[in-house]
Amino acid sequence: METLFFVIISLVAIISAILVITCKNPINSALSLIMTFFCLATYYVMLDAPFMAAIQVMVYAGAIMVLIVFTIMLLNIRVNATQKHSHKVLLGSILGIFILINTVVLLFKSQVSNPVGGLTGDLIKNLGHSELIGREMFTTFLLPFEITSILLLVAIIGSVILAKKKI
Amino acid sequence: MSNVLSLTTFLPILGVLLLLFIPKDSKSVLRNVTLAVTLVNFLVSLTILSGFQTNAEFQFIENMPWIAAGPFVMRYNIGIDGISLWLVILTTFIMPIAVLSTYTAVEEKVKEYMICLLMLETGMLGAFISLDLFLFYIFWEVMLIPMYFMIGIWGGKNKIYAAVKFFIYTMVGSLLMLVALIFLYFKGMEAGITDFGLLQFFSLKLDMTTQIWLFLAFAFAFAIKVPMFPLHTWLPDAHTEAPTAGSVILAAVLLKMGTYGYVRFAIPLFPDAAHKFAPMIATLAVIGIIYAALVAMVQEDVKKLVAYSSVAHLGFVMLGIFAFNVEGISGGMLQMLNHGISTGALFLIVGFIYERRHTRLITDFGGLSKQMPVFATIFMIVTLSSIGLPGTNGFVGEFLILIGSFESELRWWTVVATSGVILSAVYMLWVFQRVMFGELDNPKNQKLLDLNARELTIMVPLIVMIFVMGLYPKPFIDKMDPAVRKLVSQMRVAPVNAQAIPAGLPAGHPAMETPAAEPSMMPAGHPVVAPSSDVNTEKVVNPHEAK
Amino acid sequence: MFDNVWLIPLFPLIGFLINGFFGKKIKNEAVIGGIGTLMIFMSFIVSCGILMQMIGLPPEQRVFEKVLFPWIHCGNFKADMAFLVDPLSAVMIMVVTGVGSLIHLYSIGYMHGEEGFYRFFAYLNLFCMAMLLLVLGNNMLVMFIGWEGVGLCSYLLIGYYFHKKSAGDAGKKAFVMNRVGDFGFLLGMFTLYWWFGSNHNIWTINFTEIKAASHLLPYGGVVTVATLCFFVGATGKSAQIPLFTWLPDAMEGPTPVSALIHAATMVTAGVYMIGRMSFVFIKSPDTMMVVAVVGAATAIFAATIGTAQNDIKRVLAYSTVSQLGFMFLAMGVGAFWAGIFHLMTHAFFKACMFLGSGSVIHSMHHALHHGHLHDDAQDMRNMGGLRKVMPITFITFFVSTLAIAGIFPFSGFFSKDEILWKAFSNPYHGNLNIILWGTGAIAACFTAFYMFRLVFMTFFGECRINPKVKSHLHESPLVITIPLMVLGALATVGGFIGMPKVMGALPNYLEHWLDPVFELANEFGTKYAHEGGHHSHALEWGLMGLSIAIAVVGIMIALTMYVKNTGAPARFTATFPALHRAVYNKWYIDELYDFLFVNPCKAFGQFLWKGFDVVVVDGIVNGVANVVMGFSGIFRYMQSGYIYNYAFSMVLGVVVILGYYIFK
Amino acid sequence: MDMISIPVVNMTPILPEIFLSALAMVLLLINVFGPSGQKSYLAYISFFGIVATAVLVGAGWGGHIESFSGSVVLDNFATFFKMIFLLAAGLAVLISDQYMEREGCNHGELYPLILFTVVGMMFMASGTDLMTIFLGLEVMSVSLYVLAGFNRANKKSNEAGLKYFLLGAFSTGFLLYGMALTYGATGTTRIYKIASVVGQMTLPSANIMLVAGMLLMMTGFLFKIAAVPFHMWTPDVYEGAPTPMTAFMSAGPKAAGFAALLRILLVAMPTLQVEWSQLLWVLAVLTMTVGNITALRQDNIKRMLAYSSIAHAGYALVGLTAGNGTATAGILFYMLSYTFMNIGAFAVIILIAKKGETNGNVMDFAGLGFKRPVLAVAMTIFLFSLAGMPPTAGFIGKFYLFSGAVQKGYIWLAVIGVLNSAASVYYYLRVMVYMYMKEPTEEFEWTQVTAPVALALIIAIAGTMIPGIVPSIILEYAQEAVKLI
Amino acid sequence: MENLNGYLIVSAILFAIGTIGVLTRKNAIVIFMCIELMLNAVNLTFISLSRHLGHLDGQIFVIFIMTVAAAEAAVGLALMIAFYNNKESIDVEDVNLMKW
Repeated sequence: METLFFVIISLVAIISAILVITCKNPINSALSLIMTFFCLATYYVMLDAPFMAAIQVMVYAGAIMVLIVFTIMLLNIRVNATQKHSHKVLLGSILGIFILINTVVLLFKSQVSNPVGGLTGDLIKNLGHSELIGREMFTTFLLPFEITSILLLVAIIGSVILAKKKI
Repeated sequence: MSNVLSLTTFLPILGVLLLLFIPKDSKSVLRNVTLAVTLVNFLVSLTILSGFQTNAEFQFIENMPWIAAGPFVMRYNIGIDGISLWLVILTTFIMPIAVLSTYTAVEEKVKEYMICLLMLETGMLGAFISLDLFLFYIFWEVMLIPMYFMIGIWGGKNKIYAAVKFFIYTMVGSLLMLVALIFLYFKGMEAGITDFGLLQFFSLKLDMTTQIWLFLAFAFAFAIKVPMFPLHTWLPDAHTEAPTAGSVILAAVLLKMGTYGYVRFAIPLFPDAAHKFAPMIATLAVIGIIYAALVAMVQEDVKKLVAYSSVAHLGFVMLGIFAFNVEGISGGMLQMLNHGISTGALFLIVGFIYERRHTRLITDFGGLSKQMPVFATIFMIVTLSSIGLPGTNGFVGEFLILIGSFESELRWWTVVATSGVILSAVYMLWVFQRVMFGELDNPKNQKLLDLNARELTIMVPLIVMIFVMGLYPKPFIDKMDPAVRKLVSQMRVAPVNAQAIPAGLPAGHPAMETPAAEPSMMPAGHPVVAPSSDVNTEKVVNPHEAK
Repeated sequence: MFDNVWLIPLFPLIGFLINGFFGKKIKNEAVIGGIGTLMIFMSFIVSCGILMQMIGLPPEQRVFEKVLFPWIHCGNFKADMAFLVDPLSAVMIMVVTGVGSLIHLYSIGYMHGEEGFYRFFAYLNLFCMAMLLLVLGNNMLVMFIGWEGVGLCSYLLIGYYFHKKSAGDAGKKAFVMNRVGDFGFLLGMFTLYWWFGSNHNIWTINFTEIKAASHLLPYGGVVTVATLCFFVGATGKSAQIPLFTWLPDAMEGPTPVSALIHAATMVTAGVYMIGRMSFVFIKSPDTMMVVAVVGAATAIFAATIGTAQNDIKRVLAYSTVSQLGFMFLAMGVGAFWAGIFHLMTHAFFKACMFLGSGSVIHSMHHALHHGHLHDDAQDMRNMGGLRKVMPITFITFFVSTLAIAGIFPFSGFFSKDEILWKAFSNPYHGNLNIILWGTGAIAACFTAFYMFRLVFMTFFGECRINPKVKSHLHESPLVITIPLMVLGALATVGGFIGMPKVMGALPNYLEHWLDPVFELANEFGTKYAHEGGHHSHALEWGLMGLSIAIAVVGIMIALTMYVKNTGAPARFTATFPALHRAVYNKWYIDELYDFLFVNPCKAFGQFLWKGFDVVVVDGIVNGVANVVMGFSGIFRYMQSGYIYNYAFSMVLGVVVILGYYIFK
Repeated sequence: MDMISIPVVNMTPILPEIFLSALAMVLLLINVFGPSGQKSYLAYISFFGIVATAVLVGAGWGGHIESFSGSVVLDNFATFFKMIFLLAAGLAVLISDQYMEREGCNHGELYPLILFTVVGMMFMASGTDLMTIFLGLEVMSVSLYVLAGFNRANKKSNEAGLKYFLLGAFSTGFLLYGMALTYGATGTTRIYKIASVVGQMTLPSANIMLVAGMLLMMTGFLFKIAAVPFHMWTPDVYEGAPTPMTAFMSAGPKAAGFAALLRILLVAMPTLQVEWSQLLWVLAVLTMTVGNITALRQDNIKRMLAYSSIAHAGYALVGLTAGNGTATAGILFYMLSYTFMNIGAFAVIILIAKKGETNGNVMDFAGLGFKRPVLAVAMTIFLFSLAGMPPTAGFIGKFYLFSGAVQKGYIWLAVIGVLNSAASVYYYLRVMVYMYMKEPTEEFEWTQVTAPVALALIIAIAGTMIPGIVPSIILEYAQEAVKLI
Repeated sequence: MENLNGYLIVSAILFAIGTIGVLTRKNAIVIFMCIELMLNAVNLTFISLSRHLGHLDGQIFVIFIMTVAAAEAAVGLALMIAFYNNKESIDVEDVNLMKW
């Protein structure tokens, strides 16, 4: 049952991902991408990471994609005419397929590390995913967390500098 | 006076500092100051000469810590022996002459020119006195820079091509040498050597394969500088384009770096490989002698002709060095000095007529003897010195080289090389004839003035030296003799390969007396004799990688 | 006196320095010429002193070495600036300084008014110094200084009229050909030095030391190699086949130069050198044979050319070559003393003839100059009948001609006859002897013919000079004729010091005198001498007569062709045009050399430069640079500016890298 | 549900970062509330702030403090690199003012952004957790995207920013995938833990997941240091970005990339050296060769220096391939000297160029040697140092890099390196040919050298020459710094 | 977790698709979306690995990646707007001023 569900979700995710790169209209690509993000959120739930699923939807589908769509609208980009460089597409696709082959072979050959942590589905259900994440984030990963604040600040300054009409 | 060597080497740099404060436009002040600096430097170097003890040891040693980082220890380690002594003196001797020759030749950018000259002097002297391989390399490279600018800025029509060619050609060789140098150091470290000091490396025993590779790298770098056939093509270009003083220095001193490199580094460091390659190098040297002579014969540009004659002369030097005996090496050393003097003088002579006529094509001249008798006389003497007429300096060197190489296994090479004696007469006399003899039919030549006092002043010391060294070379040979003998003993490590007995000679008598064969193939990493005591090691570095 | 031997070369050196440095300022020809002459004369006096002293000593004490200063001491090699005085060098210094003084004196008159008068005397003095070094050197290297020094002076003096292209060319040719010889000299020296050093640990180039060790030398083998090398040196200096072509060209120089350098002294240096090393040469029968054959061949070869030349000095030049051939023949047959003897007598009569021709030319030139004519002052076809206007010149010249033709009792007779006799009777060459002798005899015949042809064309018959200027012909001044007279006298009587034993009128002074020098050589020579050498006196007498007869035949032919029947030469030419052309053009040897050596060298040089140096070597260098630059262009255009291309490159990199590690 | 108690942490290791961030924020405020118009004072403030930070960093020399539960470490290695970053930033700040003023984009935000970049780089150098390193990298990258496109009005700058951004983000994808794989293979993101896990593996190279993770991570950093084939962005971005930022970018991020690479390869995965040195061998050769050869034909001097910067990355990769003490110390030394000489060269370019980024071709240097001798001499020194001529720092750096390779037995690599170095001489000489051996084509325009640029030039010359003559003063520290890896 | 490989392969596929998109599309925004797709693929890898390892670090990493993605989106879109202002296009083929 779960496997079937996984397969269906996977198919949806992959198809919508393919749509992202094939749709002529960027808006359509963006919508397909949102679809993929939802599929991923579904996976996260299946992987006992509900908090991640939540922020996937909120941050990605919600914030980032809105930003992108907004930009597309703002720039009012024309739908592209026909792809002129078919060889480019061909080569790109071949290379992408090579990447895929590489990665898949790699994954089949690789030995994943044995479980190192005591995290189980039960534990997550008992304590709550958010709490576990929060605990980690504010103790062990305090520094990276702080760095993100600088990162965001930089992003803000940067986008202001770059995009504001008059500085 | 313990650091008189440093003083000699860096005095020109002080001169540069002095020049910086002299305004650009006071050209004569700039010239005179430079001349004064070089003259003072010459005098200082004479104190080295007078203080030099005739023995095989390095003298005037200064040895101070310089760099010690990682596995490397480089020291400011300088000193001279009989071999480098004369080259140092030659350098300081040629410099005032070169400076004096620029008084009217260089009218533009005088200040920069003088700075280049002085920096060049430091570079050259530094290379001759370095006893630390790394230090040597630094000076070796530093020399390139001022020379590059001299050719490139004050050169002739095709100056940029020549300058860049000169620089890159030399650079390729020396960079390979750098790799070899590093490799050698690590080899030495395995055997307990503590720094880049040259003397320690002399006692290093390397296996044959290593020696061959290292020798090739060193030899390549030096061969470019010498320059040996077929790596010589930068030289005619560089010489033709360089201003007179540049050509003089290039010929008189810079080319000696290559041959000096063989004598000081490539051969004593890798004696077995040197022996192995001696026939090959001798072959190239001999080809160079004949080849350059033939090419010189058909040149149309006097300066290019002289440049090719340099190639031939240095072929002799190489042949002498690779004879591996006292006569050959002494001859080679003498020939270096001789070539410095006579080819330097030839370039000055070419410079004189170039300044007057702004052409160097042989066909533009003819019959100058009539108009310029003093010039003709001097040209004649220098020509004779260049073709090695007995009584002039050129002969002594050439003769010792030939007799030395004839004694060694390079007998047949010598026979061919000796025929270079004929060819040199052909091309030098031919050019002399075409320039100085014949009808004075070119109206432009009919108003030429003979040498003026300054030009005479330039030439007289050279002429004097031509005869002094030709008639009484004893002091020169005596001073270098112990060092040369030591060098020869260093080379004798390897068994002499006595295969080259000329077939035309009777086989009944014992041929070369080959020294008893010693085992040349030392096992790799064979421990070396402890570093000599005169090198005070301040910091002992763990030879093994600290990691 | 021996101790002062160094003064001998010193005086001319001083003369050279004075005239060279200050000659231009002095200007006064008398002073310049006086200094030059005085200096060489002082040397002559010192030489005389040495000779006197030597005569007073017993033969075994007649060798003296004087070391001036150490010159090149390096490793095993040692060469001092040192002089060797022995009977041989004593003879030579006498000849050099004696003849030299006379020629200097002569030059004062001959060179009068020439531009660069001081230069001439400076060079002449320098030459004398070099020549004296050559003969006095006690080792090969000092000899070599002189050897090259005389070559240099020869170059300078041939090129004295440097504004003439032909003079410059001739000087260069002389120097280069000499250098070819020097090449051989050096190799010979190296071989001997190396052989002694490596086999017997005797590292020397000193003549006396080599002589002392010469018993160690093997017969043949290495000695053949060394001596052949030395002989190459000798052929260069002494203008023997194949290196003789420079000497006729060398006549471009002023006539005194031809007399001194190209007749009396320098060109005989090769002979002297073989004499000096006779004890080595004799150890190689092959070399001896080569020397003899080359000598004989040169003698006859040059003689044939001499018959067809019209330039008075060229005839003399070929005659010199021919006579030098005789000297080498003498050396080659082991008659060393005879070679030296002929050297000496030749110095007298040939110098006399050159100076005489100079006197003629001087006079001709003067006359032609007066008439503003541009006829060739040296062409015999312009001369004729000069005996009347120039009696002294004629007499001395005629005497010398008789000497060279080998007419008894003039000096040339004795020396030439001795050579021919030895060629016939020597114990070394077996059956070859008769050929050597025959060649020599025919050459002698030719000699007599062309010399008398010269005399007849110049001094007899009608005067063919432009009649306008005929009256301007006159005898030369005393300063010119005095040397002529002295030399003429010597040419007449000089032969008596070497009178053959069979004549018995006088003891053979010269042979005895030179005995200590050649003793060893003769001793070695007996080792391989063939049977024979015992010839009857009657045979000797007979041959002697025969040789005179041959000379007379030559003279008679000349007389017939050029005095009696003046149309004969033209007929002869018409009959054998090819032969005449060949002889007239010196058998096309110059052209042959141009074709064989000079042009190929130049062409090869051109090829090496334009073809190899520029195209191949630089081509490779620049080719590498161009290839790199080409790659630069390619790499550059890979940088297309498009983001997806850049991304493509990155992904490609990742794929390849990952693929390599995954699938390896 | 108990409270999350934020642990007491030792702030010492990140004091400089905190100081700099604070400074940057203060600058932002000053920029907004301070006097408008002339912004030069911001440059001065940031310069002195950088100097102060440098003092702060320097004070930490010799210590070894891990903090933030293994996220960050204070060691000599990090300290050394931080100094390089500060130096690069300091010089960049000094040369920015004049340029930005001329180009009309002297916005006050520039300086805080530079400072934030430095903060990011510092985290890259001192981070011992893949997350820290990654975030440091991103802080740096995002700031650099902005800095590259800082001159909004200039199309080239714009394009440079966009290109850099797209390709940078793309490479981040690979980097992250690599980190993910590494995480999967080792179960941790902590450098030291990775090291111990990898160390315990009997045959680490057999675990392809680990190797692939490492390779992909390397890809990300190789992009930053502009190694072939991840170098394509470099010339375009360097050409388009405002020159001071190009200078900064060529020195700082490259050094940061090497810091991260060194830390990851040598600390976390030393046992995998067989694997990564193979790759680096090839890449080093490619990088040097492509960089040098392409540079031969460049006329735009910024572009030429960009290719040269690729080549220099190649030289440093030679050292990384060897990975021994000599070579790594060489890398450190080289990065430092490269900072001096490259920024120095760019400073001269700024002075020669005219408004709108014109006059930036090699030909425009014609006649400089005698019109402006001091500038020309400065440029000459920098170029010779870049070419690796003694007695400059560039030579010593190369010497140690190649020595390391030789010591490790990579002789052919060293040979290829020096041959490349010889080829590179050509294009450096070309500039000098124009400066000294050609006459100026048009009337020469005199640009005033302002005090900050002059100061930068002096520092750069001193930093190029002094370590060239007495390299020990730097090398000893570099040696110390790499010991702790 | 026996299905780990499934997740990893899906994420690999997504990653590859993202790569193809970057290589083939011309619109800068679409390219950026493809990059986002790649990042998401990585996120999936992280989370599935984190689940497998029983270890939260991977998930924390994902949070940071999301932050970075957001920051990059902000800056990137700003750059595109600036570019658009200059060129009236965000086609990467128009990013062609600098080459060779």
